[in-house]
Amino acid sequence: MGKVVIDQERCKGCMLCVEFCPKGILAPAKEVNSKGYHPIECNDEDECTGCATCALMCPSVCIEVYR
Amino acid sequence: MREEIFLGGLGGQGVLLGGQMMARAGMDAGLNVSWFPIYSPEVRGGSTTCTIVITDGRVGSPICERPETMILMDPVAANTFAPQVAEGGLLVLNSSMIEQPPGHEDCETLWVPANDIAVEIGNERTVNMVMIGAWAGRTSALSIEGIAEALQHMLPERHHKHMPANIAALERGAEIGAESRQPGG
Amino acid sequence: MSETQRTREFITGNEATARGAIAGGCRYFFGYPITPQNKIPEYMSAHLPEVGGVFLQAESEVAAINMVYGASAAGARVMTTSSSPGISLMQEGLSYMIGSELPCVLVNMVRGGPGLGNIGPAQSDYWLATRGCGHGDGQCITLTPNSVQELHDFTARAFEIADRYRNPTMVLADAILANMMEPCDVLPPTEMPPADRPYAVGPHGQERERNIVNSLWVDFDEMEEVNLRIQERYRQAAEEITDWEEYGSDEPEVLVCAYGISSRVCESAVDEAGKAGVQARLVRPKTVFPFPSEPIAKWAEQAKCAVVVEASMGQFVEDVRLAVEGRCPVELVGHAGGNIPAVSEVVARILEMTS
Amino acid sequence: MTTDMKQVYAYPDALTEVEMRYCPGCTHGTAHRLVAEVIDELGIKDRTVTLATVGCSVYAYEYFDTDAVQCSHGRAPAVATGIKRVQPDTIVFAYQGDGDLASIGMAEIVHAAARGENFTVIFLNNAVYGMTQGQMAPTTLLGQKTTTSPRGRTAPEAGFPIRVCELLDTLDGPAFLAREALSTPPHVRNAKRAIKRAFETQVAGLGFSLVELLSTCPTWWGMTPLEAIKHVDEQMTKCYPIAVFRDRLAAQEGEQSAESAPGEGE
Repeated sequence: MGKVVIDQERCKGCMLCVEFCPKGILAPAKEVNSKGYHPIECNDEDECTGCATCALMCPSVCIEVYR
Repeated sequence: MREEIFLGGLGGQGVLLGGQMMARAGMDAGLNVSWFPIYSPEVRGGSTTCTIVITDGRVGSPICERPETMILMDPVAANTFAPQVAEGGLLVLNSSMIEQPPGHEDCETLWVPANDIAVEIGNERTVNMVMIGAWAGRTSALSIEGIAEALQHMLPERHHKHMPANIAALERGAEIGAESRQPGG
Repeated sequence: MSETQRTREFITGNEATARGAIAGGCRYFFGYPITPQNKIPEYMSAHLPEVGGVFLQAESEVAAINMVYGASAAGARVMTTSSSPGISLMQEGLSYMIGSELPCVLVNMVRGGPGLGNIGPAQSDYWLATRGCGHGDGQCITLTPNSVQELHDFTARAFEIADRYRNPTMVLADAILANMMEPCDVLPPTEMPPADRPYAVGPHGQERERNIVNSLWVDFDEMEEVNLRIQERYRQAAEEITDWEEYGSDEPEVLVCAYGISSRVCESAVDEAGKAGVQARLVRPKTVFPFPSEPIAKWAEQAKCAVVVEASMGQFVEDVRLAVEGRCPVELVGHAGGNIPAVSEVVARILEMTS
Repeated sequence: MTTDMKQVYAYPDALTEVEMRYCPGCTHGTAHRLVAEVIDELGIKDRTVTLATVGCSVYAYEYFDTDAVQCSHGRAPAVATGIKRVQPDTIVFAYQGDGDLASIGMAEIVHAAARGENFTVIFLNNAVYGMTQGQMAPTTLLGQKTTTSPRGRTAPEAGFPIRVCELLDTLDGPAFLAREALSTPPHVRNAKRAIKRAFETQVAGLGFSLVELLSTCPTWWGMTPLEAIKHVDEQMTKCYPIAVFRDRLAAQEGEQSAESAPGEGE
């Protein structure tokens, strides 16, 4: 059981976390943030294992992970 | 007093050290001095000159256009520089190497067989000391003792064994210089 | 500096400079060999370790000035020395130091140019020192000694000046001063008290906010603020350290201006002109940035004309003209390429101007 | 909401709160984070000086929460030398790109490495000049199009790419040299390991350490971030093989463990 907290304002929607999430539970939001990016959201929190691969790959340093 | 002295010779003849020694002796005698070298890009050989000013006033320019005294140790230096000696100035020339009297009509010339004397003394590297001794003997601008002491200060410890030969050379030169002051000398 | 412990020695300008630096508290030297100042790095390499200092021969003048930048950012009293082409290569680094408000001392033993030039004496880096020091609105505070003694004393003092105004300070001399020997009352190596440099980087624990040494200010107003601060320090320096010497007649017909080695020539020329019946007064800047405009303006008021003497083709004369402000005609005696003006030439010009 | 959970990935203490100005997917940010994590793990933040250089990472001094010096283009290794000669115990790292390090600053990096200066270089190689809008870098691949090699880099026109690690590996001075890629999770983990090794080498006083990080520039490569990391893996690593070229710390540790091993020796 894990949890990711993605800073929606800092996220630039680059998709690297989406690509490497082993559970495939990350995806861009429909809405844009104040800079015009579609920030990444977790769409199935129950599936998250807290493996932190998303944070490892995030160039914007906007993901915190709990387990 | 103000003495402007130009030394010229070949690299290896001790032109720079000789000039430094004269200036240092002037400093030790409580006078204002400067020493300024010009040498060709070759480190050894080639023309070497330096200018010394010794004065009880301000040194001002360390460069002299028409030096009152020129101590010239080889034919090239003699031909190149002797014409620049001041009117009424003094040329001290190394007669062991220089044949033709250079310079101009209105100057005095003191001939010093410096290489021959250096050979007699047994140390051919004392040519500069013979020449400088002759100038000192002639002008009495600096004492031989003062010059020798300055040399002692400037020579590295390992060369101090050559001091007796250098002092002998200074003294032999000084005798020639002093004799030349005699009427008809 | 311990004035009482001076010892009188007969040394070259280069050696006097190196020993002045150590007396001024310099403990770090970064440089690259270039004639006619090589005896300075040689002296420093031999003697800096004796006082706990560090000498490093850099791979280039570009690297040398950036090592100086780093050492200064770390709070050190640091110096580099070079000659004209090497100083050209340091321009960018100097600009960074000015922009980052860091002190350092550099010595320029100017040689004949432009280009590779030669190793003869020249004063043709006057603009490089007083207008140059890289891009942007910055200058080096510039001291102009004219004797071996002054090379020693000015270099020692340059460290304190650089610290006070947080700006590179240049000792501007030439190949003659570098190589000539004169008596010099040498200061002993100084024990440096730890300098108070709140801006320096380094270990700090939790004791202060982090320090950033930087000259990048994207915001125009911020950048202008830095510029205004730098200019305010220059204004302060003008008030506090502008220095010059005067020599000759109190009722001159001719004002003579020269700095450095040319001023030595002019001392003799003033004497000679006096003998020939023309009274002259020499004003000889010991600092050229800040520039002593006041005495020049004052004597220009009385004199019929000014003769400016420099071993360059009309650089220093511009500052004299700005100071004279049309009060009298200004004539240049200039030489270049390793030649320096002769006494006879200066005297002739003085006589010509007054006839 | 997370009171019953433990934080397993946090924002590094050694980064400030300032938001990095890099393009989406640019791995500069990844590199910054890894360096900051290493600084935190080694507990050296209060004695570290960051050297920012010229290029996209020019603002590194705003991002790293350490003392910092902004350096002129290519000269960070000389600045680092100056700092370390004054303060040998300060941890200094220079963050340089390929233009800064391998073009204009080649002399400084080679000589600092040759002297074995005890500081660390983080070398971002993305084979292009990002800040000045996509011109050719000394590390641009043959055939790679840039705004100053519009038909693709060719050797007769522009010479060959420079392999910095291999070049520095010919010198005796460096104590640690490694090349890693910021492309996939395993590579990123290795990259962090190498960065930590480089800093540990400096802390141990062993001399010059450098980590080359193969990085992306989605913007000037004309790729999505995902295409860009794939390009790193499939193309860049062919020209720039991933390797640890030198690790004197490991050699030293080997010696120590041999010395302390029971039953060894007499």
